[in-house]
Amino acid sequence: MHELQYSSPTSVDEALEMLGESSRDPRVLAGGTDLLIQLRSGARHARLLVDVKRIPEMNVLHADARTGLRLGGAVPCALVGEHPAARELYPGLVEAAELIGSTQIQNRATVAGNLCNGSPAADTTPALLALDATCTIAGPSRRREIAASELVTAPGRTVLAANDLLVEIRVAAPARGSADAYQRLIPRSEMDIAVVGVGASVTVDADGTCTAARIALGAVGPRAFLAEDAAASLVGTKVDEAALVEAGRLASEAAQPISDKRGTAEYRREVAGVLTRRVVAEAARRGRERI
Amino acid sequence: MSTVFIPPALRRLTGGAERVVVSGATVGDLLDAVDRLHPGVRDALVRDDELAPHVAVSVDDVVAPAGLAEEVTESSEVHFVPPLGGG
Amino acid sequence: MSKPQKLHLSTRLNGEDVEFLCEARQSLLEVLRDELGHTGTKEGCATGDCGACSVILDDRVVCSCLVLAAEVEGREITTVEGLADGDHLHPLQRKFLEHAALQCGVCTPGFLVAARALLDRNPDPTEREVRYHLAGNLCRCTGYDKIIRAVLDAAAEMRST
Amino acid sequence: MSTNPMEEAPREYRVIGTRPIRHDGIDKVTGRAVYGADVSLPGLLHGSVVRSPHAHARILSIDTSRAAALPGVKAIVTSADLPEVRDREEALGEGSTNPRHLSHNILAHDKVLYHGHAVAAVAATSPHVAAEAAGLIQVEYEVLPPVLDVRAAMADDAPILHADLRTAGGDPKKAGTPSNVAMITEFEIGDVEAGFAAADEIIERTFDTAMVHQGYIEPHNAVAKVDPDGQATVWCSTQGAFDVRHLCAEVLGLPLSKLRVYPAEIGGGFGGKTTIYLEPLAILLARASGHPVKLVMSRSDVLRATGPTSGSHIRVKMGVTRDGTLTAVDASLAYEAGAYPGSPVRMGAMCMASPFAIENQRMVAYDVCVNRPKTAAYRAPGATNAAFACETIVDELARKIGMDPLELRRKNAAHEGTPMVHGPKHRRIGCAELLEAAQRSDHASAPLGNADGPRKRGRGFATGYWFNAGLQSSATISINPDGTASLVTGSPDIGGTRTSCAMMAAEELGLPVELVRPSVADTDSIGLTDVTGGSRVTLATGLAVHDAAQDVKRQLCERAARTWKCAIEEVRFDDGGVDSLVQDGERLSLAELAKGAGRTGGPIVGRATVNAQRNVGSAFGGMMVDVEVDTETGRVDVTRCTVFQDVGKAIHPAYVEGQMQGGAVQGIGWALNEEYVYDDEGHLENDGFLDYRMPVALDLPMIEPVIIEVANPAHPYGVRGVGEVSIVAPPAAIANAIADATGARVESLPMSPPRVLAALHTRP
Repeated sequence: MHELQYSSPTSVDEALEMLGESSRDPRVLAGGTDLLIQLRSGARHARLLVDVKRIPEMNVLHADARTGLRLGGAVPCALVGEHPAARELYPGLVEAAELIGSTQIQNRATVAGNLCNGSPAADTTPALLALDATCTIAGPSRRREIAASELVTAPGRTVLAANDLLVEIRVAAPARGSADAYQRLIPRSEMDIAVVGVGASVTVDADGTCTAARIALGAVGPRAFLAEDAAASLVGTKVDEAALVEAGRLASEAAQPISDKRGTAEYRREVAGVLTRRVVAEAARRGRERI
Repeated sequence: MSTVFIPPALRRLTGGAERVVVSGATVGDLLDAVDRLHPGVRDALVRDDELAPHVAVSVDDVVAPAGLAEEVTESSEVHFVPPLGGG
Repeated sequence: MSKPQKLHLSTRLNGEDVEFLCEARQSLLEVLRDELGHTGTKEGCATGDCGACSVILDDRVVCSCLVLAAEVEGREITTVEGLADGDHLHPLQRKFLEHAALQCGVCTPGFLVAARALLDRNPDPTEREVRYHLAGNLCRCTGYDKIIRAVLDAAAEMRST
Repeated sequence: MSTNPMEEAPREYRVIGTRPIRHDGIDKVTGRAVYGADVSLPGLLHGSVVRSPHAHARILSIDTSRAAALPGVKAIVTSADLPEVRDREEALGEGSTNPRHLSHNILAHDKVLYHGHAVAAVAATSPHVAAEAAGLIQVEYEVLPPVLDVRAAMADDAPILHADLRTAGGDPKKAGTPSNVAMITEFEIGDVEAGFAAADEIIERTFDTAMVHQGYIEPHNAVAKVDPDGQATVWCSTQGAFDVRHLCAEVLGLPLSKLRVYPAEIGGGFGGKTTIYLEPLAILLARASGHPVKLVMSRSDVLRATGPTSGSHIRVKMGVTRDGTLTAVDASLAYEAGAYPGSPVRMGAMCMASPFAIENQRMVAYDVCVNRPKTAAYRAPGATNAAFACETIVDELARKIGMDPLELRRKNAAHEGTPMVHGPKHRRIGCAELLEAAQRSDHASAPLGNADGPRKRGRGFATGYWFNAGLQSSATISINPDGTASLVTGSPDIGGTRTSCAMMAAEELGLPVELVRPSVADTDSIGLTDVTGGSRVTLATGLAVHDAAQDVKRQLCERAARTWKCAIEEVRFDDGGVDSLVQDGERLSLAELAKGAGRTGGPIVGRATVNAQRNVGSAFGGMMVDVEVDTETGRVDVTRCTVFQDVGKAIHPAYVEGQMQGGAVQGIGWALNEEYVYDDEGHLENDGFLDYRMPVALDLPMIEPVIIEVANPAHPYGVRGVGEVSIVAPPAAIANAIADATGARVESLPMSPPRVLAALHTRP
């Protein structure tokens, strides 16, 4: 690794100031589980690491059924999984957070970092997209909110400027009859990168009819994205077998996978449909329990 | 008399014979005897008066540590085989 | 060439206060091994995929290859060297020996540390929970069978005493 | 000649067959054990190796000037610093090696032959400075087209790796033509055409297996220091310190006496640490810098540039009669050697059908160079690829004639006297006993049950054969004045062999095993000992220990006789002491004799050396496995697994089980997910543990071991050796289970989800 400097600001403003020193080639260090590997391999460069883990505001983790979820940018995945209200309200997001790497990695890696790293295969990203999460971005002059679905633009690239900081992720409280789920296909049972990942949020009414749905696909395009036709096809159905098959078919159609070391395009397209069926069915099952 | 089995690749030197029955006290003696009957067999298996590095000899189903010097009995069966290694 | 910036850090390592100098680019693993002489923690991959370098940071198991030494100011680190109480082995260490749960032994420190972190949080794990929580620790010798048995047996013994 | 062990009363053992705690255990659970990367010396420098970014390229120039100018850089070496060595096969290390190939693999000379091929090395004051310096070494390449696949490499118009390589055993008409095929070897017994003519059912299929790595957790490392008089000392992670000494001497042109090699604790090897990579570089850098130098590979280096085992392309044709007699097998096997010749293809051919008594067999083996790393041994080298092909065809033939596959195997089981394809006959083996144990097992009769929805369950079984090795070993036992014993061998201990050896010494000497202190010595401190490999340590080093203990006992008897002033025939060693045969009740314990040794002739030291070739006992292994296949995604889960192995005699049953379980899981990884993935230009795309997918704990059930003990008559305790054969059966067993579950035959390894799903789509 090249020479580095390290700083650990204790406020967002202090962090932003450091991130503004472009001559020092600064970069945000949260969990570090992607960044340190990238710095060592030369895939990314930095001369100043701004460790945001000592900023109280970025360690906020709050969830309740009225106000929803506030998830600070430095909160490790393990804490999300251990948070009773988060588990209860956002089982799909928790499933995704608990799939990232090992226990060791989950104790460091953050949901925000998973998003900002911009991997097409990031597990929590489809889960966040399915929940229509928003990101609070602090920049040099002001704070702004953007949809999680708009943060990543291409593999490894985001809309964030060098001196922007993702302070917090927010998710609305789930509506009545609404629930989420996430599944991925990996060849092993742990310690792997999604070959396909699918997150879904499904809302059903009292007689089991779907009133709203969001389906997000990971690892089958240059970035995670919403499969809007597949989601729309569910609305008005009872989320029965025929509806699941149709949603799966449309998800496969929406997938734009490539062939790489982790799977062929053909395989990914097919499995995107399979997982969509399974994930939607699970989200709908959970939704029905919330009527 | 001992039986020397000829590896398939060398059977072109023995007119297709799969085995040659000869007598001798050691593997080297047997090989010399085979070579007198079928010239070229010895050269294919021996380098600098030792078995070539890619050749081992099995005498009565045991890979023989002494190579050409290995003693044989009246009824020995001799095979030339690849040397074995393990992991 | 300018001299690399040296950071001065204080931490608690296996219950002892320690201070050390390091470069910002040095990982906790490098500092433990090269600067502090604690070579019990092993490097298997340096990418967080094998768990051989597992240490407990405050109360959580992490890969020390993915932690910068600079990050540990004021924190508490437990390594394999800190598991035994003097000559008195930790039950996990004893059960690893009794069950022959190690062969080459190079993954063993990471497994012991990760298993200790698991049992600290969950004293009565199921076999599946043990396998899940140790999925970040690769062992190539044992096929995991004896390791899982040793952890379950240590947990049972620790619960009964 | 050999006697039938089944007819002999089994010897009663006091120590053998028990499960004492390993002598190195406390050091390993407390972090005190010293592995190669833990070695530190005053003034130590750290090295880094420059590696080729190309799979096949000519080196036009190497410019080290910028690196040399970096503060902290103390030495740089390139192939210009290596002497020219002989270009012909030599009996070197475990098998035969071409010293020139070995040298060129350590540092590329004119050409790089794989992605990651070492080109230069640098030593500096810290690992970070060394890495920076390595990045400053500029190498100019002329990139050449790579050839990555055995079939492509055998084509007439294939790019040629070695302009001077000619096919040994090939068509004499092509003897002058360069080729990537280093060797063709034919084996034949019986009359294959007649065998097929007698068959009622014949199946012929082709199989492909991917290149896989041993995957030891500890990367290769080496620390070297060179004294001003040129005496070099090396600490490294190796399966054979004497092989390191021999290979380094050959590559560096040094006499053996100028090299001393200390085997550090070794963090796994599985065959991959039987050759050298870093050791000569550390010596050269230490010599050039005047400081000790440490080199440690990254995981990427390990995967790119150390020896995995061969990927392969195998065609097998087998015939069976309606009543279940296997009549013929005809196979061709082409294995990737990697960048330099020397794949285990011949051993693959020799093992392929060895679990079976088949009269008519023909195999042709092709050793093929490709632009991938030079392969090294991996647990029963060559056998797993071959068994995957043969054992799945046997399964399919059984189903075709409506016979239980296990029963077909038992009916055709190899036994003592069955000839193998290369000619020699099996000696006493436990193949039939193993199959009978499998038939009797709980697992065989347990119901499979049904899985949910798209998941299907199946059960499969396969066997595997491995020769095992004998080779040379040395041991000394010093009796200490307090009546304890110090046991020294030269076998690096990976799986607990220090303790198995101590158990054999304790058994013979009548000592508690805790009072025998075993250690593994460096090359100056014990007689030559070949590698820890070929499943040979408990067999061969164990034999040396056994013999050294006899030497000790003989000396103890002499001392007793001297003490009692009687003839040596009038005393007898028994259970830890010497009894007088003439004076009733007169006895001197080992401790008493040890204490008085100074007065009866000096210290008591037993020693023995062996070449254990005649003592080898071959091994059979088997796996029964239940799987669940997700028929919509192709994912396969192993849900139950029982492993069977004829071990001869289990000295330390827990360690034997450990070898069986560990090998089984390596085989499961090979079966399901492990593979080298190259892009079209020959860059290794998965050079880390994230994407080189070895099994994790959650992937597996418990692995139930069933130990079968058919004593090896050529060993004093009946030992066969247990390290390797356990890896052979799993891929075939799993393929058979997948077929049982789904009807689909997967003909390529790994049987990863995309491959399984594709097979499901094309099943008949």
